[in-house]
Amino acid sequence: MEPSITDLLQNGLQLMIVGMGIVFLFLALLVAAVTALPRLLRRVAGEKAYEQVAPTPLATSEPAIDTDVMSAIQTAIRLYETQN
Amino acid sequence: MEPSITDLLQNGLQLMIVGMGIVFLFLALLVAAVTALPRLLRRVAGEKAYEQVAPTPLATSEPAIDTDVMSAIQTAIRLYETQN
Amino acid sequence: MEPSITDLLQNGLQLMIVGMGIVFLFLALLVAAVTALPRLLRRVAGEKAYEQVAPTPLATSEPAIDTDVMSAIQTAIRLYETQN
Amino acid sequence: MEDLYRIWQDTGLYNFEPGQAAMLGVGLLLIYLAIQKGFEPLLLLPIGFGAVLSNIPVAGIAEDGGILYFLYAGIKSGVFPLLIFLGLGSMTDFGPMLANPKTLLLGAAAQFGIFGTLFGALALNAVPGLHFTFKDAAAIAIIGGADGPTAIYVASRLAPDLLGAIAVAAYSYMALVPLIQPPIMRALTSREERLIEMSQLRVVSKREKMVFPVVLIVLTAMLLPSAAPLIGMFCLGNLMRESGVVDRLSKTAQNELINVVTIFLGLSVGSKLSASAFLRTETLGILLLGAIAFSIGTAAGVLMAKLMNRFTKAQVNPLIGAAGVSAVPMSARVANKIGQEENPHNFLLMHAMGPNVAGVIGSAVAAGVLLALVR
Amino acid sequence: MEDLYRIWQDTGLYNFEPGQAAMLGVGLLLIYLAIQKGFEPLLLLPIGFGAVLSNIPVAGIAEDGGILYFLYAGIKSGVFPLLIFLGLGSMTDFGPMLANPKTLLLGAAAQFGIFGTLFGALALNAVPGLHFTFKDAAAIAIIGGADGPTAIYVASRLAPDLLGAIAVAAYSYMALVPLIQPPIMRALTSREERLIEMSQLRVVSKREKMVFPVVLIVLTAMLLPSAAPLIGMFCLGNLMRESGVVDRLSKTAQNELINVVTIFLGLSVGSKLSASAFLRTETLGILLLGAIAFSIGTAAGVLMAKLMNRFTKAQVNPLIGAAGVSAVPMSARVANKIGQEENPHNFLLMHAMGPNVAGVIGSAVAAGVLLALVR
Amino acid sequence: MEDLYRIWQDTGLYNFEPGQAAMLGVGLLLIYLAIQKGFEPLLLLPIGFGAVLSNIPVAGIAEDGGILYFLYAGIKSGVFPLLIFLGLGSMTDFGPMLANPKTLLLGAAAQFGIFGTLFGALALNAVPGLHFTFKDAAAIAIIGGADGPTAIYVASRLAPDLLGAIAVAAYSYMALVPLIQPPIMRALTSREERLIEMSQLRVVSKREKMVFPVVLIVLTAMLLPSAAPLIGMFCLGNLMRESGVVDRLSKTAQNELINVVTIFLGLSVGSKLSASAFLRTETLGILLLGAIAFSIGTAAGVLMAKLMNRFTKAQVNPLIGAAGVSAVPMSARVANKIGQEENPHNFLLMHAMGPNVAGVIGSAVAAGVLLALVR
Ligand code: NA
Ligand code: NA
Ligand code: NA
Repeated sequence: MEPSITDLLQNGLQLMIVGMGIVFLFLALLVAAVTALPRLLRRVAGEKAYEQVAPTPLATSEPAIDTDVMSAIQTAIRLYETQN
Repeated sequence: MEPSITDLLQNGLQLMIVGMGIVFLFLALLVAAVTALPRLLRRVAGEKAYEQVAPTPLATSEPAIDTDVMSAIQTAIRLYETQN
Repeated sequence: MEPSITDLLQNGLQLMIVGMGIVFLFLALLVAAVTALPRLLRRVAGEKAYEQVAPTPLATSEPAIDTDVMSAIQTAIRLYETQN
Repeated sequence: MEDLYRIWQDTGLYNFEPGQAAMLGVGLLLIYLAIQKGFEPLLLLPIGFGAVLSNIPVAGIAEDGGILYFLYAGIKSGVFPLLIFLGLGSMTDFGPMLANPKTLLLGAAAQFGIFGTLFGALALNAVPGLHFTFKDAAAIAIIGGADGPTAIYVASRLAPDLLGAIAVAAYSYMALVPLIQPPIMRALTSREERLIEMSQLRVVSKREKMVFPVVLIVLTAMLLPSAAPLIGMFCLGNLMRESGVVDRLSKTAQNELINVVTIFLGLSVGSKLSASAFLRTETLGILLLGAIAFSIGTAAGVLMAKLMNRFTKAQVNPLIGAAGVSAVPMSARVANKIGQEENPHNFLLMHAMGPNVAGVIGSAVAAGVLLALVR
Repeated sequence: MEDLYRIWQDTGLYNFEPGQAAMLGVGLLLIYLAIQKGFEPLLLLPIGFGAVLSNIPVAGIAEDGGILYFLYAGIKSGVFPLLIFLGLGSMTDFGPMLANPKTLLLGAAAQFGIFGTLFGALALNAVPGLHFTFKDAAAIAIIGGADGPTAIYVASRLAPDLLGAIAVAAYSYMALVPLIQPPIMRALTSREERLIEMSQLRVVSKREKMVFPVVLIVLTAMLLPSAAPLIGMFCLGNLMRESGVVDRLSKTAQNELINVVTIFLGLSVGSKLSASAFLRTETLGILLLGAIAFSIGTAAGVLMAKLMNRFTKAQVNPLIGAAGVSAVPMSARVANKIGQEENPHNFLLMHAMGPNVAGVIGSAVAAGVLLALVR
Repeated sequence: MEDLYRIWQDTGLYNFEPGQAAMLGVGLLLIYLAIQKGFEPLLLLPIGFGAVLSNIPVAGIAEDGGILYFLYAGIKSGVFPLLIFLGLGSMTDFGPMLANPKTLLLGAAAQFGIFGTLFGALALNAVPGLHFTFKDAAAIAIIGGADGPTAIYVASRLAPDLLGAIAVAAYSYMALVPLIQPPIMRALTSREERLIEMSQLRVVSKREKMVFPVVLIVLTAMLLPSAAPLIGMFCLGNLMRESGVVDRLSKTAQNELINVVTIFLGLSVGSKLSASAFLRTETLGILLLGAIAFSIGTAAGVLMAKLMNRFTKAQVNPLIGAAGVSAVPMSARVANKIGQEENPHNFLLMHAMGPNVAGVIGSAVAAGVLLALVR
């Protein structure tokens, strides 16, 4: 048996209320979490650690090869400086 | 029926011996093949062809750069050390 | 029952005629369509719109460069040859 | 010349049913809109072409054994829309949202476009000739999320038959955002409100951006598992991006991977644009409801912003509420543009990016609710 | 040491059948030709390596559960060759053909290579030991299309057993185009004809290029639906390219997507190079017929050009007729080179690109005819 | 409000089993290690995220119909690890190994880590509560190969249930190589040995590099077909790289293709990190055995180098023996670093690359032995 339009509309209304409720609840929780986040991170990392993070990002990225090349070049430069 | 631990260990020991034997045999054969390779290629290609190949490595495909760069730097440093 | 070679060849001949006929018909229709295309586009877009399109080809996406470059060079060479 | 007769019997001219011819026209129209009118060409061009291909008689390109049939498995399994979400996640910068978390509520409010439309779709059953089941209504409603992959994902689960029409409506209205939203935004705001300048966004640390996708997926796991596939893939993409340690994966996810999947997804959606599925009164209903959905979402976002201004000191320009529908980044640009009509020095774009990406989360959450409760 | 004995029983040395060893040699030969002789390396290197892998005894790499078995699904379903066509479409510039539409007829004439070879293959049944069914003959004939993916697509549908030999022949002869074509071209033309200079090509508007793929797919839908998968994917690629609105999709289709599929396609084709399928008298027949096919196609193209010159004022250099076999862009370059032997200032390359791409359409049309009529 | 109740019944909070919660923690820990500690992030980030996703209750992301279930087919079929090997092959330069072939023996010796661990795993059956079948033991032992894709390939064939733990152990210990190896290397070598300078490597011709992968696959075909899938795909990748004629394929194999497969592989491995498979005493055994495996392999490599020095004039610095475990390029760097602690001018990196890539071949050979003999 097909549900009547009234039934459908009633269910739709109910779903609207529950759905919007959950959407708001979820995003409100997210607001709370996100608002607390910077303070939490600062506490975990400690003031110093936090400040130390700031300058590093430029040097982070991965290709480890450059590291090797870097250290070879670095060594070459050191050598040069000490011997001249 | 489950095999006893003694059985398992005996089989394991046997597999270890056979396995390491095959690994060594295979890689030793590879050593022989790789050692013979340059001579073989020279014979196939003839002296001239081989010499023509010699100067190209600098122009080889680029993914090899890391290696090339490394060995170039290595050579440079060696040279530097011997000359100073 | 396997078809006899004569049957096969007869069918093959027939397919050849029909096939080449369709290929020619199809591509001839395409010739007609393609020949009519610029006039049709001009009519749809109106003279002005069409002229506005004219200067753009140089600025088209890059994969087409080879063609453009080729025809530019061709033109340049023709010009050179006629003027000298 | 039996062969000639057979080939004539195999031509499109001999076999075209009126519906197929009409759908071929629809496909060409979509291609035209994509190219000449700039209607979300990345999706609508492949969708339109898929419609053309799948409506060629005899060829059977969308039937068992045809390429579009095989590609459609990527939608049926949910894999394609989820991979698109992975790529979008690795393209998304949550910075503006993290800098002003309360804009998340604008993204929540705009989802009223979804649930209002659900109600509307059910009400349309009163019109003779229209028949939407509860599942149909939910699948149509998700157009209000203004988020293509979410709409395709939900529709493929709840009402695969309507998938073509729903995807076409979703992407078309996203392209029409610059036409649909401004009148509503102007009607619901005063000149003073549109002139509100918002304080500059604080700098968000790399670490915050990195932790956010983890927080989001954990919250989703706790509260709304049915939204976890969508939100999860989005978070993975975003974490790959923000962690900075897997750049090569992140680059591939936001370029080649998403491009390949976009082509396949578009073609597969197009393969669902058959006459029997598209040339129905229901499609008109869907197109009507889609327009309503975007309008309700826009209005709800704007009104929510006005409501928030009553309770907090830091004023929000209500125009950015309209960006809560998502349709990233189109609706954020619209908010910025309408704002600059009043004051050319009022840059709302970054402020609007907050509710804009919040709207993506919001509609994924709403999708989770629909998938959990509509069976 | 039962283990030692078992591993000896599992070695290739213990298990090699003569046929497998021979096919391993064939695979290595293909790799050699690809690398040292530059024979279509993009395809023949993966094909050769696939042949090596699939003929390793015991390993079962091409049997159910092996990677080549799984990859072959991409050919069986037709998806791989069609995706290659998508990529080729987005690499193709139809400009030179649109500037001189009558060159399309050269691309039509060259398809005589296909149908003439079909007849030849059937005639070879008179040779004892050779046995080609009508389907086999049609699959072999498509080599004359000088178009790898078309050949693979048709062969996978009509004669999967011959797929390996057909693909190898098709790509090998494409690589041999600079050897096969010139003598025929010289024999059929006079010095005066080879000296013909063609008038400069007109500039083709972006809009024409954009509309052409749409016209082509619509015509195909009307007249020859069986060619629609091949021509359709080609047109989609070309439309993505020329529309200019989906550059990121077009770039991916002509780079990463086609590259990945090329690796998989080559390996899968190689997996069909088993001794039982390849080491047969039929393979010699196929190789012979392939050479004939290219020769007939070349001759037909050249003669058609000469015929056209009788009826139109704007003369066509008959050398460009040879480019009608497709084998893009090799045969166009050959036409240009032979022309410059007579007059170094006669640049035929762009003129030859017209029949060259027309040949791609032509052989897809011929493929459609074969797929429609050969059952 | 029946709906509210139903959604509450669908929440993670309502459904979380303790095991799932714990595994969610394990997933987050892996993500943390990947990002903050740099533990092989390319793999461990997707693996960790896959663990999180697959342990979300109700969502069923790793169950039939979920995306991780579909992706896992790529591991079950062996396709993903083999494609990774294709990519790694096209990234690998065998030059240093070809210049000093005897370093291949170091790569052989280090495989003692595999077979010693196999014995150890069987011995652990004496511990009450631990139960490893012969297949289990072999799958665990392959961790000693220090090669992720090889470990995943073998484990997926011999002990799919342990796949998650084995992959996590393999990648974790690879990340820990700089901690695990140095003490062993120092303990087994004298200062004089660590100071040994090796003669400069000769230039290896392009042709040698090109022929090597062909020699390797032919040898494998002859002697150890069970290793042919792994070694074959590696050789194909390497041949594409060194032949220089298919650069576009090689570039794609080592970039987009391997990146896409890495994401999918990682997620699929993570999907096997269920509580029932991971939260067992056996996992502790696997982690213990993994550490032992790396240690034995390191020691065997170093001792082999010392042994070789007794028989040949050209001395080998025994530190590079440790690189024989593979873990490319980490262990080669470790050898270089320890060497430079004694003499900063002693560059061992290139010398260590020889045994390093030899170790990849060695563990693929060992994998072949296990796959052939353990049934
Ligand atoms: Na949304
Ligand atoms: Na052709
Ligand atoms: Na190894």
